[in-house]
Amino acid sequence: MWRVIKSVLAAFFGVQKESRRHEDFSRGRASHFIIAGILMGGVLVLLIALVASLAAR
Amino acid sequence: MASHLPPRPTPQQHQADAGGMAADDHHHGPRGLMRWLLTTNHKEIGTLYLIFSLTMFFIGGIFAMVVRAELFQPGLQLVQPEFFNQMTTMHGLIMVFGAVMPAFVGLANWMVPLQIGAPDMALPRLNNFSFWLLPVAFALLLSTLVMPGGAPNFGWTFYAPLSTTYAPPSTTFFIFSLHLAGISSILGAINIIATILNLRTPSMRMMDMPLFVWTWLITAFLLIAVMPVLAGVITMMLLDINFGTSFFNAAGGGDPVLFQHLFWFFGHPEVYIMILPAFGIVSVIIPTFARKRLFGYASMVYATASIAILSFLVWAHHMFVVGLPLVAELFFMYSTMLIAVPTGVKVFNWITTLFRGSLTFEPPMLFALAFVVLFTIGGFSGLMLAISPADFQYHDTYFVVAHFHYVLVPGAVFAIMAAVYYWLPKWTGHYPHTRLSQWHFWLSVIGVNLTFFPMHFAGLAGMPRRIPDYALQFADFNMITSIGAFMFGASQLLFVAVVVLCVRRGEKAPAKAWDGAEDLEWTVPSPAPLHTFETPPHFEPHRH
Amino acid sequence: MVGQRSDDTRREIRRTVAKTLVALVGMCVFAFALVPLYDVFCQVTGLNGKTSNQAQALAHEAVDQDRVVTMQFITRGSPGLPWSLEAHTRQVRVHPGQSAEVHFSFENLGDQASVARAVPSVTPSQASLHLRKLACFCFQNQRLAPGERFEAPLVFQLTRDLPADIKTVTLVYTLYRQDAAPSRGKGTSTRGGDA
Amino acid sequence: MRMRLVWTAGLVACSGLSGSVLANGWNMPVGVTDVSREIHSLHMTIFWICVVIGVVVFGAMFYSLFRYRRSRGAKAANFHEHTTVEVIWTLIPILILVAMAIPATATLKTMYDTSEADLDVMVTGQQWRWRYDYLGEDVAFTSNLATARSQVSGESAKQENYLLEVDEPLVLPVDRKVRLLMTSDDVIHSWWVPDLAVKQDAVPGFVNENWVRINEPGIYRGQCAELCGRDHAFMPVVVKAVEPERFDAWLAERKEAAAQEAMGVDREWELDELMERGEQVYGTICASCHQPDGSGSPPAFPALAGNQAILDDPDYHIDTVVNGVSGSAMPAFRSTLNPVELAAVITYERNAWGNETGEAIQPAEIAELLDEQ
Repeated sequence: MWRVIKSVLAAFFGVQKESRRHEDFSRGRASHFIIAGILMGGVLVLLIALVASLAAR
Repeated sequence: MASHLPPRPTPQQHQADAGGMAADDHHHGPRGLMRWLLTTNHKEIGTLYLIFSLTMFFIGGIFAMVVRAELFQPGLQLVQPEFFNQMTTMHGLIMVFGAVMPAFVGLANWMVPLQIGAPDMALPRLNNFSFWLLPVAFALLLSTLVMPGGAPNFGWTFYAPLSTTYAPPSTTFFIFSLHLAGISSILGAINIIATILNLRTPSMRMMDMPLFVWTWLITAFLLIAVMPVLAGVITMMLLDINFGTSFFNAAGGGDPVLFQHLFWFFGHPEVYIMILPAFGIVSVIIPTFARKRLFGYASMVYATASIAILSFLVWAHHMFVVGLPLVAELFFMYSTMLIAVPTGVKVFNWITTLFRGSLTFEPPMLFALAFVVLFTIGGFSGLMLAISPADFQYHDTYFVVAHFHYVLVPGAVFAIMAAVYYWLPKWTGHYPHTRLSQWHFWLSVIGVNLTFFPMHFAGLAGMPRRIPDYALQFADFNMITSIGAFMFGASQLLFVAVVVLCVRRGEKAPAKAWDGAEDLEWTVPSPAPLHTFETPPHFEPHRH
Repeated sequence: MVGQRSDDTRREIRRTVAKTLVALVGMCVFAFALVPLYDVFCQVTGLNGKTSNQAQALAHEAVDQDRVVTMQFITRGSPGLPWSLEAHTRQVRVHPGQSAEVHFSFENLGDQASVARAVPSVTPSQASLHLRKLACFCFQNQRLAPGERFEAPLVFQLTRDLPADIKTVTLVYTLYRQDAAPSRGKGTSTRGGDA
Repeated sequence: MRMRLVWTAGLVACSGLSGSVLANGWNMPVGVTDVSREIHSLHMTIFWICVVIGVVVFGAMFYSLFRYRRSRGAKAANFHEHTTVEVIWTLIPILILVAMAIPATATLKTMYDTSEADLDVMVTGQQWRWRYDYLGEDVAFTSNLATARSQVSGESAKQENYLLEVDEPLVLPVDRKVRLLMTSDDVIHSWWVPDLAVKQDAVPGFVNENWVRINEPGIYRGQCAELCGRDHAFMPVVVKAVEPERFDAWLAERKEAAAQEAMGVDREWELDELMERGEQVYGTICASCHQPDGSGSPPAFPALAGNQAILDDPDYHIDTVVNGVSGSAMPAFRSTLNPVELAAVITYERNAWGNETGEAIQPAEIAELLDEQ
């Protein structure tokens, strides 16, 4: 689980080690990554929305 | 994978096969026009797509020339404002949906099966159908030019209510043609996904795929996600126009701004649909001519995914002046700034790939390098546009026109040209004529910059976009822009000359036409025979 | 070669296509769901300054005597509708929490009966979240005979949670004809009139 | 070698050109409000950030292009990953962006603070003119393009403010906060004056707001920024900023003039008089669609010359002009033109370009109609 999250975080960040990627693609299931990606996308939206509403104060 | 099956189908297998019309039949099957009409061969369909795209590129280009001719000097000389608006609208629609997108689909048709060692696309008959939708769609769209009331005249973004309550009668045809083009894109995307996921040669894992394949896979997902939204929004327009609904009509409780939200929810990912495959092409070409593995392959894949996801979160940066609340304005400013980061990562990776390579400058490399520089300039103006307060000055001016043309012309279009030069030896068996290609490159680069660079200044000085006539202080820059545009337009004739010449004759190319090229397509003969990889090829992993 | 695919591959392809089709249908549904979602989103965030189109109950809360907010009323007509709509009061100053009543009059200046509705819009748009309309002519269409005049009240309340930085709220009513559906889409040939 | 020369020359030429061009007023104007100055400085900051990044990135790129050419005997190295470097070059842009976002947020908050305005002006976009209502002052007028059509067609020389001049500018006081409410009667327009850094969409059925406090008297010109149909290029915005005292005097004068014009309603007008006034109104309001010679551009805009439908039925003609045609491009002019102007323009249309009804429509007739209808 943590590994999936870390990989998806890396995807958002846009940087990933080759060895890690090999691991992702040999061990992970695509659906896990997609679901985690969508969830993290949601978290990102909330995070930016939070920053924006704080800044708008 | 069916690696152990014999190369020729038995009659029973043939009949049972979903893709029924096996490409092999062409030797005995229909000839001439019917052959092209009925082909299910990925290479032939790829060629059809590319020819179609080139045709549309010239038609859209002629419209752009009309626009630039009218804007050559202040005053109305050649066309009336109504026709001018039709020209800008049709130019945008045709270039986006008729030229750039089909070109990438054509390249995918040709090269994705070759790069992953597949014998054909996963759904060959569907492939034929999705291509032939396009000529129908665009014949319909072009026919609106001669309809009473004229062609669509509300800009390629077709904002309501200009495109609904106040639209010409031809709008219904425009909607129908866009529906057809959209269906074509969706079917193409499904086909590409099915091909990439299921038909890779057994020894090739996802992480071994060339970046062109990767970026197209992600693009195909984007297409499936946003094309239905486009279909939805134009259907709502259709209902508003013909059936008295009020989705976008304030009089009936609708909201014109809703149109813009829906349009850009499609439109922003659409921008990335037009640029991600270009990233893939450049990421394949640069390592070839640097004779060095792509730097940060993994990061490139992840950055592409990251851009694709973020592209759904930034749509309202096209709407900073429609009166969004402060919080929304801040949200979209921050998310837009964020998307610059993975894009930057890509540029850094390309440059680091060049670093300590062994570089040569064949025509595909020239276009790829120009892509990196000029796309980055488009990225810079994009960064400026992301600053919401400043966007109140930039919005809807020529600064924006300059920005997206830098991203799309020396961006997407140069990448397509780079790809064509790169794969022409594989398609035709001949190298493109070097001198002529260089002329084409340099004239295009100079023309493109002459056209689009002065637009930045015209926009900053206050020239709104989509106007047929302008105040005198914009005259000098418009004249330079028009000269550049004519030059760029004319130099594309050279491109046609290079391609035609290359089809007919030229220096013979070996199977591996570029010495630094690594991917699977270079293991089949040049020109690639109609049928390749009938048995899955052996693939050596870890080449990236 | 297509013909030589194993059953496994064909099944895999079919499965992939089925999955993408599901996603596709999902996105189609989502596209149309965006319309109501947008309305809900606007109601929650006050995104576009639309107000509720149903009468709301008075929020019982103490009147904030220390704050005064200027409430402005603007009325606008629209082409092709010979009606006038006038606010008897151009602006009132109210305390948040207090309810107030202002009057508007409609008049059909044309020689035919017609139906129209006053469509409201509020700026700043966030204020629409805190504007409660207890009674308003804007909830339904009005039908007026030729020359008929009609007076209608607006009873409203600005609630106390109105953000402190909002000191003026502008409520604009635009009259839109509702009976003769505009000749939209029938083409430019039907538009244009004769003068 | 040759290629490097070309590239270098190109780069120098580009930067030289941009430098000189920026110095020569081809940049975003600094403007005459505090907000416009802030926006300008944001613009210049981000511009120079881009220039610096560009120099570094393109510098590295062109160095590599020159240094590692195979023709100079370069052998390809074999590295393709370096996580630390990648993390660093991801973090640096993030930091730059955060640094940029902070001042941008501050400016945006200022721009959104429309509270405590001294004057409210409602700006209404119409195809293809602007209407200004000074709320609560009983002063309202439309502002039309003043450039002669002959300049557009090239029959006469283009003047200095070609396409950026109007018959009546929006007059605003300096040093006072003016709230601008934007809306539209038809399609979406966008009201933009670069020197004021105000650009706001005017959306039909909805109201947007923005504000401006002008620091220096002067005349500031802009244009509609959102494609709004045929004459999108021909609906300029002109703002005349004056000292507050002069503004107050102007406002009083306008109220007076409106009263004067109302007086003209009661007297009997000569045909020639009406024709003269009517030609003027027609030129600014009607000619853009129905053409200066009344030929129109069918089917969207019918011809008026020889149009029997209107010539045979004056009441129909009057009704069309006064109330517009629902769902068409023909707006109602009852609220934008006064009775004198309405009578004059209708009279003109009935007697110009070979239409010879000889009828003079009297302002009193129209006024009566408007009152009772």
